[in-house]
Amino acid sequence: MFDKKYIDKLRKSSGWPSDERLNQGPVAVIECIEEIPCNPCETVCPKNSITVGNPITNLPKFHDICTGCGKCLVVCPGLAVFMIDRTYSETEASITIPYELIPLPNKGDIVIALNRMGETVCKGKVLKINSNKNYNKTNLVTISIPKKYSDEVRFFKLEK
Amino acid sequence: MEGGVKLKTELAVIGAGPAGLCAAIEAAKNGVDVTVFDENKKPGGQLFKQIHRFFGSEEHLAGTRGFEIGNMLLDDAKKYGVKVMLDNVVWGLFPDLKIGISDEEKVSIVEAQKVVVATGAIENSLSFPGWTLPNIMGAGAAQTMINVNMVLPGKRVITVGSGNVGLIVSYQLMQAGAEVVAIVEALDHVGGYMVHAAKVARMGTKILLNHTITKALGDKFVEKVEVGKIDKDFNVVKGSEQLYDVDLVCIAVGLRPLSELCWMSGMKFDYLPEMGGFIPVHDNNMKSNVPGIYIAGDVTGIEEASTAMEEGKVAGIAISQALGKIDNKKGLILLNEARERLGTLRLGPFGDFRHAAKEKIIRKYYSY
Amino acid sequence: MVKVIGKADVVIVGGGAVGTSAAYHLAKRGKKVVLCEMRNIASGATGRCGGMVVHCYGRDVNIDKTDYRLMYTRANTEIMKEYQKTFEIDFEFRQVGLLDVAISDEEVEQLKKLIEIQRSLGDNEIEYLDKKDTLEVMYNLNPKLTFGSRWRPSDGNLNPFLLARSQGREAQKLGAKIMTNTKVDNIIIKNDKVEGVKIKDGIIEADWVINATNGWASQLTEGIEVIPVRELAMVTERLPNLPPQPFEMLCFGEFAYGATQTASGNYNLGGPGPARPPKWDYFDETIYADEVIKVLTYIGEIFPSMRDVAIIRSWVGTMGFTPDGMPSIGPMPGVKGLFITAGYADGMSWAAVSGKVASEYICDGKTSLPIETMNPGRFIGKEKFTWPQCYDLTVCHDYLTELIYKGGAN
Amino acid sequence: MRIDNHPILGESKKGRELKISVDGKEVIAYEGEMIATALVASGLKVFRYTSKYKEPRGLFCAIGRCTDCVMEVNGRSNVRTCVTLVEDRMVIKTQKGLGEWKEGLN
Repeated sequence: MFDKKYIDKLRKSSGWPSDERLNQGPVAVIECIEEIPCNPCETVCPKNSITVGNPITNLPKFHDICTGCGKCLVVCPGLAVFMIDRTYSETEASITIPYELIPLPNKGDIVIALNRMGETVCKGKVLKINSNKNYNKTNLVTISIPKKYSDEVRFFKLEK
Repeated sequence: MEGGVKLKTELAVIGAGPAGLCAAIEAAKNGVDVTVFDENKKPGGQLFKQIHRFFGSEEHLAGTRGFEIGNMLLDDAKKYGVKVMLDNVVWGLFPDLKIGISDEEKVSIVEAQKVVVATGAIENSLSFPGWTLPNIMGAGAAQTMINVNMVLPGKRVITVGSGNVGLIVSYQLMQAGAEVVAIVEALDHVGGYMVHAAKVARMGTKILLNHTITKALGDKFVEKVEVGKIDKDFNVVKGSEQLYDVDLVCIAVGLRPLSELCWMSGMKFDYLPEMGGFIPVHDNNMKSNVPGIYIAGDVTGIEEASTAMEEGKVAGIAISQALGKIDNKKGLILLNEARERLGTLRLGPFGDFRHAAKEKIIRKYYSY
Repeated sequence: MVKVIGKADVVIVGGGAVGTSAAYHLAKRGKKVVLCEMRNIASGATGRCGGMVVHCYGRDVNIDKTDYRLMYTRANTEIMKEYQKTFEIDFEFRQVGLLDVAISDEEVEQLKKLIEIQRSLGDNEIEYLDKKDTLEVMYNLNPKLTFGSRWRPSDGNLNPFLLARSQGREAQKLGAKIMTNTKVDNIIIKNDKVEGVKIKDGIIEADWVINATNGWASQLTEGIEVIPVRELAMVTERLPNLPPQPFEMLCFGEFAYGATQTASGNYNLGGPGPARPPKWDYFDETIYADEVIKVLTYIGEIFPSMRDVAIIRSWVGTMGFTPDGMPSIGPMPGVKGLFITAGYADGMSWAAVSGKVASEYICDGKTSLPIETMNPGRFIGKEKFTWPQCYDLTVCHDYLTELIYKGGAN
Repeated sequence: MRIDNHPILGESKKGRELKISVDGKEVIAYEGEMIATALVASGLKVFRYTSKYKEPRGLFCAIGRCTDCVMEVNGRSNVRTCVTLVEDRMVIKTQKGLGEWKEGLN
């Protein structure tokens, strides 16, 4: 269901940043390719880097002026937005995931990084956990993973 | 007592869920004397088990969690002087706008000038061998237990049905600490939004399309469930059956309106399977064919809490107009705004069929 | 020209217990039967009644009524016992006895005298129970309202839906055709001979037509004076082992409140809504709020323990009344091929035997039980009555109200 | 099993602790919650047995509509436990068929 073909479709969708912007630093990646009547991502973006327009079933269009603030990750009812930083280090990228489970991981934990099908991809390290009060219980957890998996990893689970 | 008329009110709203509360608030804002009746101990209906953020746009409070919207409505209801009578069962709605209610001890009658029926819906069940075993329950029931009562009925779950309810409740079961092993879907595609499916898929839940439960096993309660692949004629493919160890099965195969009071008051119906079955018809002011009785929310077609709220507002405004509390000009503006908000919620591949169905309901209303 | 869409030996109008019984008995005799029901099987009086099987209904004191009625109701019970041996669907017929309760000393005297007369007329099964024995049989009666009762062990109750459906099923097995949602607009009669019935899609020709529509009968056949009488009924949640006797409280000689517990455990309660003369004689299945409250209040008085029981459904039932309280069974005078079987206030005690009698008349031209007393034309030419004389229901309410609210019983 | 801490709802706010008896066994409950909640928390799944085929039944709709959760409460059968508040020292019994109805037989 969320196989290679699905990822290609995502890459070509209007919510996906350009490769050029992806290589400049943390940027929001929207994985929303269905015409659902919904536009909080557009409303919350301080930089108008996301536009839905009228009618609100338009797919969200991503403009590369995103500064990586993360507000859209928190507000999306579908938890369909992630923050990816391909420039995190020489060999690694970082991905920030909207996370609404307990227990929260701790900074520095090693976690098992999962793809969109919940399959193990690689190991990851927890870099940051942002549980800002006005995120209304949607925590933002940032983990580092090998750079080549930045389009695949979309979740993680704690090592038992 | 002689036909004990207990209470007179300008507008009686039956059901304190999203539709009922919004109708009450909208009317009370315009000075209507409103009383809401609900059989439950707490108001809010489905809102207080919905801990996810709502879709829609800013005017629909998109991005806000369901139970927070519930609290906002209760605050507004208090602010505008809406009387909410809890623990009040409405057992009868009579054509002469009399309403039979019973609270803890007494049975009595309410007389109203206008009535809104906002009684919501109930979940469908699905029969397969063993379907009556304990811990095979409606997905909404499991949602009530975890999000309202904060108890977890089971740790290893299979959900039947991949509509938004099946997907969201599976996600929320995992938030509550359970493991949803699989979501079984008879069709060849996910019924709800892919973004909801994505949430549970990346957490490891298998979404088995073209599958169904062939039987549930267990002595006193469900212990194992057999899932089989089905062909396009819904026949089980021999040899494809697989056993899963589970202690909870959630059935999410749609809902149907709780329309007993609508039948009783003499409303006319239309049969629309895509909206949940037999649907009481209404005009675009949400007025039913019984004079003075309006309907709003899931009782007149299964949609979501956000559409229920907008339908409630339309009814509330139309009633304020009908009772002469606002002039027609202002009424029309407010009505069009509410219908506009309602319209946007019924766009796109998930909304078009509902928009078409609602058009059919309104056409059918005028055909009577 | 309206087209003929079918031919049958007999067309039966009405899909209740009486109609399906006629269909079964006629099909058993090899007749080609078509039954037309405007809604669904048992959606008229049959599906709305208490399912009581009573052998001597009400308080008849004259000879032609009591033993005549017993002859039919006893035959009816025998036929239903035969049914039970072969019918596929069990219609839950149970002979659990019936109490006819007197709610004042004055009424006890009247009841004792009545029992004496009825016993002398051959009703040897009934007996008088004093207050203690009555409460022994049915212990959730309000002691303050119970003074004594007439007890008949062979009475009972059944599931009226299942009776109609089982008779219908057996009739279908024997070739009868049952057409639901098929309204008969009128019975076609040309120079005093029945030719068939007119329905939406056309005409069904038949040598015989049976009018088994009870409350609606007078709308199809002029002059038979069957009046639909409204009756509010309700059913409670399923209750455990309460005394299962069907119970009937007759107030001061008038029909009033009945209750019976069905085999599945629900208590079926009912009584006439507040007497509203203008509403009595036309067909009105709507429920009115104050009516429900009034009946609920009375039942709460008669059965104090029922007060916290949940009522899960209420509806209006229709009984068919005739001016002399007897049903009308027999050929319609002056019309060849038209058979009437309507006017039942206690249809479950007559349905099975009425079908048999109808089949005998149509097949053999004579019946094993005499039917002259129930000649459907017996009211033609009599002065038009406006009120069912034998059942004056206004009295019943005023009596019970006065008894309950003016300190008669708390 | 109770959810003491929830990622969205936080700590579960419990009322005063009460004690109820379920088929003779003591079960902890909290004021303000439904009977069914306390029973599910204690791990109970079978609420009743049907009259005809004696099959086990439990919670289905949890909103008081389907009556599959009815039990005998303080001698009264057919009580919908999913919408009835718990009271201290309530005596609850798994309902067999239609159960008995003690106080109803005055």
